[in-house]
Amino acid sequence: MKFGVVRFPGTCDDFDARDAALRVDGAEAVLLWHGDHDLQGVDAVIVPGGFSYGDYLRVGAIARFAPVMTEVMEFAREGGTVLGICNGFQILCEAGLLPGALLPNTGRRFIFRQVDLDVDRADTRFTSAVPAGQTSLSIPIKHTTGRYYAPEDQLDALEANGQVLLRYAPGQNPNGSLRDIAGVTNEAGNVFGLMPHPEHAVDPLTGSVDGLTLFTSMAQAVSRV
Amino acid sequence: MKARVLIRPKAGILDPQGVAVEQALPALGFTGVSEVRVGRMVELEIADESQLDQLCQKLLANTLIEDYEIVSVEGAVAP
Amino acid sequence: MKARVLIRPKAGILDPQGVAVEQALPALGFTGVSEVRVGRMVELEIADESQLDQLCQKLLANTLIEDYEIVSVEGAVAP
Amino acid sequence: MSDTQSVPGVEQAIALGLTRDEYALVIEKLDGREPNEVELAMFSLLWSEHCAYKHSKKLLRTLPTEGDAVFMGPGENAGAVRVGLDPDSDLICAFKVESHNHPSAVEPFQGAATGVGGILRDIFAIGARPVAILDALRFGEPTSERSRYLLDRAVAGIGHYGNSIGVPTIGGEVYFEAPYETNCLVNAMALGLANAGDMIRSAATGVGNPLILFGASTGRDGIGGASVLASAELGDADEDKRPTVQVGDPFEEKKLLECSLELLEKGLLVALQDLGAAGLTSSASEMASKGETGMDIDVAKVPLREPGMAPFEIMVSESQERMLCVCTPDRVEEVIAITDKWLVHGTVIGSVTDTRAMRIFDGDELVGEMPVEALVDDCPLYDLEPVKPSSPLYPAPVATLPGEVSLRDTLLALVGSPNIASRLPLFEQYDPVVQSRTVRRPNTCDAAVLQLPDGSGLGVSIDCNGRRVAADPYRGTIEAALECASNLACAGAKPLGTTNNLNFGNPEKPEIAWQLTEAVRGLGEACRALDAPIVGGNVSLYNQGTDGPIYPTPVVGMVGALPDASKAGVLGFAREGDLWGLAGWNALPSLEASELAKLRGEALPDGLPEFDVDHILATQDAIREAVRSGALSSAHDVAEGGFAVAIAECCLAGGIGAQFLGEPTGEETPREVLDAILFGERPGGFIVSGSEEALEALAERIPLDIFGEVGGDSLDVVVGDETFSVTLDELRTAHAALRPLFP
Ligand SMILES: Nc1ncnc2c1ncn2[C@@H]1O[C@H](COP(=O)(O)OP(=O)(O)O)[C@@H](O)[C@H]1O
Ligand SMILES: [Mg+2]
Repeated sequence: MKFGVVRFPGTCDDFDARDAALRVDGAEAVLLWHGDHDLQGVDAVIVPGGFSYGDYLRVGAIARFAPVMTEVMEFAREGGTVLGICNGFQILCEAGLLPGALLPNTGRRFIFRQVDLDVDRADTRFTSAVPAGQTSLSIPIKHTTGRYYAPEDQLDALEANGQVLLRYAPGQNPNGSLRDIAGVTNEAGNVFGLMPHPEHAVDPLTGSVDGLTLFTSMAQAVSRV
Repeated sequence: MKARVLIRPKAGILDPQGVAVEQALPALGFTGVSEVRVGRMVELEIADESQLDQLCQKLLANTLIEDYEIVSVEGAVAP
Repeated sequence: MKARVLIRPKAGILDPQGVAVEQALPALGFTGVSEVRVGRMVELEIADESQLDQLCQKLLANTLIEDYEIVSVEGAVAP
Repeated sequence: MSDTQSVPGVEQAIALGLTRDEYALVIEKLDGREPNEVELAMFSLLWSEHCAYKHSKKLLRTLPTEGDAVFMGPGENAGAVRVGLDPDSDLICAFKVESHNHPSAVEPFQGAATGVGGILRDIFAIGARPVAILDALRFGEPTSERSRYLLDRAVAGIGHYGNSIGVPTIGGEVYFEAPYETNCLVNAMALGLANAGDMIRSAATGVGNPLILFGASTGRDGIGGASVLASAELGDADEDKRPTVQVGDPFEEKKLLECSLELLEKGLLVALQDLGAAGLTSSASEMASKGETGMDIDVAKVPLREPGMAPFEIMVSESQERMLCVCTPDRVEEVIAITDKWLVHGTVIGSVTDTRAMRIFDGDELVGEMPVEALVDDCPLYDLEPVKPSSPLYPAPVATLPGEVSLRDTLLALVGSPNIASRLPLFEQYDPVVQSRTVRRPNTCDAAVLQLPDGSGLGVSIDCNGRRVAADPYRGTIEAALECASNLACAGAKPLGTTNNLNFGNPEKPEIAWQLTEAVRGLGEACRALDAPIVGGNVSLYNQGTDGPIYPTPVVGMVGALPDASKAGVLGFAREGDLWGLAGWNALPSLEASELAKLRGEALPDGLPEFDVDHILATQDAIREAVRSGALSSAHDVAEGGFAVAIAECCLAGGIGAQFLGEPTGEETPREVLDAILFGERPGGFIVSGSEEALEALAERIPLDIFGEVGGDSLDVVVGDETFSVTLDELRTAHAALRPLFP
């Protein structure tokens, strides 16, 4: 199992995501340079958090045109497993790989907060390793632009298709996301984006451990194929 | 040719910045101000004017959440 | 009456967004775009038009580093 | 020298901040010639307070700078200590604190943001990867609209820069006091990690080696900033200083950081230096000075953001996010290629010479020539003329707490007072976890703790209670250093080294000179006693507005080590049924200069009560060892608001209540005594919790009184003949007092 973590100018959580992925048994993880048209044969792609291109113009708007994104889009179209975290989620939305868009938090400010996420589905390639009976994950958020938005009919469709995997626990929605959505997949279920940072929840010493299950799930899904 | 593009949150989408401006008004002694919306303005030089609309749709605005308007295109041939 | 205010970094003040966008574009397949400046636009309804300039100075623009321009005031009595 | 250069003359020199005598000295250094525009601009900046430390250098020389852990003392862009388990470890922690006070008073968002940008550049300029930021902020009372605005924008600016560049902000402090109303303080500290072998100095050596400028292009940012913005008192003419506001670009700096570290990793550089105050002038001259070389610079080669900049403007521009490096001629192509890769395009703008002179060219034309030594070393240093003020310098604070208030309401008032209320509304605007090293985030432990690759921990704390320093500059400064060490002890960390930022008023005034002298004396003594030498710092003088000087504020930043990061302490009560006690104090605390005295509007005393530093160090040793051994459930040092507030903080952080059974005396205890016990302040006190055995073991080493059990959802107090109870919810509500400041 080999994870690839994309690195844009302005990416900040690249090493964190790589090191989190490396905690999965038997996993390798490499960094993928934004300027290369090359995914180095990885089995899954992570588009990590940070401020690609300074978040200038509009979050994720510039990074989606980076050369490596051509390959990421191709990989996704062919059913490859792609995870977008925070800025990665924003980029995947801008790239059209995920539905909806991320808008400025209703509170306008950057917020760091440890939040509880309700697991809507634990039978997907991103959540299958969530232990049976565990319905909630403790994972931090840190962003200024994390309010998930899609038009009402699209939200209905997302829910009907089971594309919403994670929601902020009741009363904990930190950013005004519609229907408390914290993470959604594309229709095929192979691309997943979320605002919370699972890579910052992989070690009890530095936080919680609940984020690791996402990486483990991805590895299991890839090895099942 | 010089172009100016205005981008604003689509109607119906909450604009927290606009709300914040409205909330700050009374303390500063302003009354009778409403419907504040905060958007972006991008000014640029573009070689091929016919590409401007494309540029707006692809890059400058996200049309799911934003409307854009090309308000001034200096040096352009009149339509 | 509806007003629109355009706010941009003052001449001489760094516009990080403009610089970054302009620098990034060629490598991303956008050519022929230059001199990019990114600013803000505020649209609002204001009852007393004479307050608009004050409003810009006190709240909408940071006049230390930004210039503002009131570009359209619909419904205003012509001067 | 081309004779087309105009000579501005002495009046211009004075307008730029030089004195008549200094100007005469400049002429002497130029062999009798008056400086032209470029030269005057360069001299006036390098001979400013900010660059030359004219009024502080002699004092700074008295500070202890050597010790076992010290890898690099003051003099480079940042100092550094050895960290990690192995005493001969190759792992180095670089750290420094720096101020951006006056720029922040003018434009708080950009001022604070560029302050963070500047200190981060100092860290990676020596080859260390920045791993943490802390901020020390001072504003007027939050009842002032201006203070709320400054607070809001400064916090936003720090968050904007730190969050965007991917360096966690793991701690800091903020105080609200009226003397900061017109002169806020924004100090930022940064830490970096490096392997000793990868570090680099700024000395430009190797005659003929090219000088490469990379990063942002050069505009008219902050022209005159170092001498005007950083060294002059703020007056009503602030408006005129506006065009010099510098705008920070964390994205550019992120690329600059990665590029610099890659250049070093590949071993391509001879020297590296950031551009900070006084821009190219200061950076290039310092590099030549340290390398004992000279330098030729062609301003026509500097990439400009604005057309038509004069050579002097290019030399003094403070455009942010720029670096300067020297490499050997055969490496130029590789260096430029790497700068291109990171989109921070490098340009050769000059070269190292053996002339010992700075020679500035505009194309072929020589537009300035000055001996390096004259620029960097020959600025006159001034002796301070300290005189202890005969009458109070500061008016008594405005009372906010009426006279007759119950103990219970006094506790709640303190918990909700601006200097004690929860800082969460600030800190939650900062990313504390990026880079995945953060073991103790804000609000979990008295010191922030990072995990190092070998599993050991690095603790860091920043502190200074300016009001107490104002009451007694000598003891107040010792208290600030002890407070940092106490915070580290609660984390389980032992001090390794110290940085400091001396924020003071106008040193030419005898009473301020006295504050500064006393504070530096206290700082030196404390750091010697703690074996935590000073490895760097910054001085910010002339912090006074129309309403007088700021409280003297020698901000102390201290870094310490703990062998096992997984044993780092926590501040909150953690376990139902634990006992808790007060450790350390060997005398009753005093209300003088306390937070409660402030709320009551009491004037500052002339001097703080004495304390025994050796006893406090012994207490810290015992606490630190108990934390490291894992015996304690929690440890928290008693600071602002005293004993009762500290217990409340332990309850709040742990989300659990406690009983507080003071000896019921049965008879009436005077209220002053109760107030002093509960709310008096004194260094060296700690609230600890744990099993009975753990507390008893600790009591063998240091004074420790057990006061009750941890548990429940209220704090139940019996003291003297009084009893009262506060629920956790009441405490939480009071503690959230700053929340409305960030709507
Ligand atoms: N208060 C202080 N204590 C110890 N060292 C100091 C202090 N103030 C300044 N220094 C040292 O003086 C040198 C010059 O500082 P500064 O001009 O701030 O450097 P830079 O331009 O790199 O920011 C640095 O090595 C700094 O650590
Ligand atoms: Mg420096």
